[in-house]
Amino acid sequence: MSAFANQLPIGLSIGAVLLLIALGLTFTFGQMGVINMAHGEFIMAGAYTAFLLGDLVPALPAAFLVAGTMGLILERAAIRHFYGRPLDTLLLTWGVSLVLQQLARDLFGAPNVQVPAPAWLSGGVGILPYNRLFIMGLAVAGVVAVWAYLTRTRLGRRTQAVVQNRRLAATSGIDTGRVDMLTFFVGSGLAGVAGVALTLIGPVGPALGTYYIVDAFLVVVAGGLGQLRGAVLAAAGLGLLNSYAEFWSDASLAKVIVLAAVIAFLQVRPQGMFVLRSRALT
Amino acid sequence: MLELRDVQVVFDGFRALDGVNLTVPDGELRFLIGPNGAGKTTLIDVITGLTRPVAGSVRFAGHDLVGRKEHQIVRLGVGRTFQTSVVFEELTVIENLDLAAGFRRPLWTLARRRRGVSEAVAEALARTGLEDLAERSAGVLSHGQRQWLEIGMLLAQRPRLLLLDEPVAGMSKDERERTGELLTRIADDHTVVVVEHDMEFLRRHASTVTVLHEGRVLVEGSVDQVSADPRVQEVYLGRKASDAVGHRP
Amino acid sequence: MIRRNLPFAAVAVIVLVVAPLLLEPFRLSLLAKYLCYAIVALGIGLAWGQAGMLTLGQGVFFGLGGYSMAMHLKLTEGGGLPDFMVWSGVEELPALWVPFGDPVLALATAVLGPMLIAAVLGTLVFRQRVRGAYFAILTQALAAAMVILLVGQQGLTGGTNGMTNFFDVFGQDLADDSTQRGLYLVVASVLGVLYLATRQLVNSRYGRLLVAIRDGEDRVRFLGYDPALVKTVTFALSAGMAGLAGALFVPVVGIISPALLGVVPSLELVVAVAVGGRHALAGAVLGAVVMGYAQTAFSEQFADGWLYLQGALFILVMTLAPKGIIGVAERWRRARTT
Amino acid sequence: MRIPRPIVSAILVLSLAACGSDARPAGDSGDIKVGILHSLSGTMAISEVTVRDAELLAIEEINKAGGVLGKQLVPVVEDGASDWPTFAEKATKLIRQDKVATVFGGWTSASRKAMLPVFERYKALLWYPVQYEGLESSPYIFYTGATTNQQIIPGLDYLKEQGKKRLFLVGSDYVFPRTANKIIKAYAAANGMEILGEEYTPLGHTEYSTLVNKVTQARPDAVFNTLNGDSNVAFFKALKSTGATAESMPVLSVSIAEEEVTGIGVDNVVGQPVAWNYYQTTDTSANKAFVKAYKARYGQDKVTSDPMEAGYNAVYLWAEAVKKAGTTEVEAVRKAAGGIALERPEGLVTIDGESQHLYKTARIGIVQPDGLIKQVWDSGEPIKPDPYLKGYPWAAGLAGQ
Repeated sequence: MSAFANQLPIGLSIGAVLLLIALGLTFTFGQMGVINMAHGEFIMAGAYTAFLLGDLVPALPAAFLVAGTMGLILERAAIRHFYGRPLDTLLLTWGVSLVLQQLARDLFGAPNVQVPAPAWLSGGVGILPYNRLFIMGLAVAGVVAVWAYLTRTRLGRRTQAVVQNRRLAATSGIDTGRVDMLTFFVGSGLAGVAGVALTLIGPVGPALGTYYIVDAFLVVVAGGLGQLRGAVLAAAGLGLLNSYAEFWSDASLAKVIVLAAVIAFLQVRPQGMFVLRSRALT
Repeated sequence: MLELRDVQVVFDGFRALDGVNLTVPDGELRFLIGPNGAGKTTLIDVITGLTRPVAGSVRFAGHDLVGRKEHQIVRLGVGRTFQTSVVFEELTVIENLDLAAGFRRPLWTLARRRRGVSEAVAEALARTGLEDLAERSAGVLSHGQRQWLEIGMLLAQRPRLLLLDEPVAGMSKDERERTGELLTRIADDHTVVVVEHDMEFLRRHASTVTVLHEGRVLVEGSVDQVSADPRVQEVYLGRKASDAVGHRP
Repeated sequence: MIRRNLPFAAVAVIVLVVAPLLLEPFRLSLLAKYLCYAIVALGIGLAWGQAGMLTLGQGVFFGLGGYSMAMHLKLTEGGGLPDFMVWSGVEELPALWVPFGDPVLALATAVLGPMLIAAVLGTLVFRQRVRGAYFAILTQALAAAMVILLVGQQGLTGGTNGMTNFFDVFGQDLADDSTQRGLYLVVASVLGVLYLATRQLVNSRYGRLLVAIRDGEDRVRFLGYDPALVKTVTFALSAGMAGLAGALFVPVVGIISPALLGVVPSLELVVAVAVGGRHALAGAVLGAVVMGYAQTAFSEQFADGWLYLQGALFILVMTLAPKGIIGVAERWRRARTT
Repeated sequence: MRIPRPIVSAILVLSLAACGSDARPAGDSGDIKVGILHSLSGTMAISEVTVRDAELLAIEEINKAGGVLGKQLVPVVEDGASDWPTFAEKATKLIRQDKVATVFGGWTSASRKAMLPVFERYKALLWYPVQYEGLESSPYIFYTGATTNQQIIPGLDYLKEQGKKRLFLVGSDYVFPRTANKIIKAYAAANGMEILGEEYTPLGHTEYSTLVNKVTQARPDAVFNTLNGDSNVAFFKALKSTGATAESMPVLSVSIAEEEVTGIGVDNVVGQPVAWNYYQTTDTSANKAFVKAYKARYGQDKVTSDPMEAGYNAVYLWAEAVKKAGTTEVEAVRKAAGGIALERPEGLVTIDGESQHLYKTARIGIVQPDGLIKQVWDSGEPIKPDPYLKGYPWAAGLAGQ
């Protein structure tokens, strides 16, 4: 296959990574309007969980629980006092992310650690290695799980109700506090799962989260807040754009091009790809 | 003065306005009523540029309003209030009014500190009876006072057309009384469109009423004509119109 | 009037007279560095504290100002091409650099360049009503992209190293302590003048308008104002301040590099403003000085602790004292007087 | 808006505190203060902390052996915080406030460039312990790591000997890789080698699938890798997952030492060549002592690496120069330093008085399954440092002269 054609699956696999890291954010940012800068550190927590367990598969549910619990604690201890003040949560969670990074440095040391990739993931199909396919599969599974949760479970439907109209949901008897808690748990847990997957392709160290956080936010912004299909399309689009932009230029320029594209896109669709209509003023 | 022709608004496939025609002549006090979801607020949103119609025209004093931005429409002399009043809580009453009166001032005067009280602000203060509260911050006002402040801000803009969205909702009887008087006085020298549910308020103050239903104009006429109309009664679930619209759910 | 300006005058005397007398040159230029940050913070205080625009990309404007000044300093020191161009293999001065030989043009670019960029960006995003979190994330991404661009153009910008090794500024020897003292006085005076001007602006009708936009942008539209225009102007003003601060920073500190304008330094300044008290301009200035000082003091004692402290301080301020030091001080004063 | 009174007093207190903290006791006449300035926090801390440790070890050893000129060395450790202006600021503090006799510090080129004007301005001494891109020589800096002709060029010689003629260049986007690659391209042109591609990625970049696709499509004989830090992890993982091995796709790295191998994962780099002047396995008696002392001091699981050894050497070399000069006075020490030769863990090193760099032996090593690096090639004798590559005709014009 030509190098050019190769970039298509590569772009999709980059998109899968973006989707995986952004999936949790579509929950916490999208639903609750919480800009969680510590999202990257939840990803890091997932990666370190994989490091501690030394095995990828059991690490997936474990990381979900670990990162989810961290998210739960953060939400209960701090974020719930900040609803309606998204910019304050941004700064608050940035402080949290600093502390978590330093904590990781003190617990695990500053140098990167190694998570052995399972033997069954070596090899590949065409240009795509099994580990990339694994990540794509995980992203698809994540999307399906989230979709099923949102549309097929009672809790999920309540979550959606809160996304669409918090006040109305509250007055119709939904305990928004519990929904928020659960949402944060799931969103953070998904970050943990992403962290496990990332051990296959990237470094595992205290700075892990900082490498992915900006990209994750771009995906959510381009996709539209709280929009699952938006996140999927945005991740795929940005992944492909990144892949081809880097192919034709270089990695530095590709990053700039992706950003410019997001800004340009927001000129056309200021609320992202999909948007919830609302009559509320400001 | 204000003329809507065949205005249509669609939200995600739902026809919020389905070909509304409405003419409000100069100097009139017009009431808009209708059950929930009839499209009353949407109609005001269309006039003020908050919502863009998919078809139809909105003309005001010779200007086509469709496609203009909100602040441009305000500058043409169309002002509005909102269902839930929005005043700036961190500013004082007088600062709120001054801000509303300000858009006609030359830009560079913005950089100066406010000194004294301009004529428009003083007039708005007097009309709304908020003189005593002038230096208080808007955040401490009661619900009724906020509504008056909002109407005052509207007056300070010196608009030619006022659009009031449920100005007496949630007010006590006394407050409603005062608002009604205020409204009557305003209507003396302005064109006013009021969205309102309160039938008693309607009877006392309305001259002409337009009934909206499912995005269309159902009936138009005097209060008595309208409440006697069988279609209106039917719309309000077969009950007498006066009962149905007398209380908000 | 006199009473109102008394605290300002007192601080001015301390900063302009007492500090230069008491502090040794090394500490004085450290203070000058903090005051540069304070100028950026003042802009953030205006844009964020007053108008509600959380800009996480102030570093970009700071950097543009800094690079403009650095280019000028590099060109005036004589000896042909700037050093980094020599080792990057650039043989001829790039055309982009030529105007920066002129001090007036360089300074104008340092201030007007950021304003122009902010105006263009502001027009684009505010007109489309991109705001709040979206705006914050976009400006943050802008900072990230800017760093990548600067690093990638090594022959033009010095790459990751940035530019350093300056010898004199406007004919004054930078190694000389009296030059450093002079720079300190310039920075302090600029800060003072900008503070007064911004305070005037905040107290004016324009300031009321900003608060109104912060608390209800859509409502302001229905008062006949175009919030996009007002926000763009404000954003540009804050960008201009950051640019000027960057231009002053370079001779004071002696280096400009991409790391100074990335995501983290931009955020750190926002943190400083929050710690000082975002609702008050004095809070922004105070926050920048306090955080700058705390960072220096802490890293001299125990380096590892700084991240914990910064993070913890931040969490505490946001949860317990959202109005920052100024808010706490005001509460304390009220408690005493009543 | 008013400035509340407490704020005024706070500013007053602050400014006074700023003066107060200056008052450190000047070392009594029995001590010599030396500065150690590395990043102890931030992204570079991971590498620089180990160098600091090695330098502190050297100071302890020297003190135990009676110190220098009969005085004990007292280290003043500062944090550069991975931030270049902070390096300049802390260097100023060490020189002006602590009045240290010399400073050992820096890792990145950027931090050195930021400190350089400070040391020149105050005529103080800096010992810089890391391999770098050359094209620099400051009278106030001693360079104890390799310059390009002691690492890059020997690396290329090795590849040429191995018959690798078609190269792909991969690097992080900063000064060292860009300069190194210019040298490599000039060398290739002069030696009949072919450069198939040259790619840079931003520092901290972690998505290498596109780059690896470009590399595999170009089918080079070898990759010359100047990636830095965490990017190496992502690059080698991406390369490995395409099925490439050290045999099918050799990657010569110049920024991967023993420390980094664990983080990348031994599996991903095993069998790959690296170029340095020193490995933990380097077979000298001085090295056996160094490794033993380092492990005893900092833990048996710790490894030693080239920059650590260069930092360790720097302290000894300075001490030797001071002994020779009989004073810590900077100009005297500079003059005395030239020609000093010591048997160090990497073998014999000699200070070249003219360039203030060291004569060093170049070594190519192969990453072993246990994570250590085994030497497979060396330059035979210490190479004379040539930071401007004046001795290489093909490099004419590279330095811009």
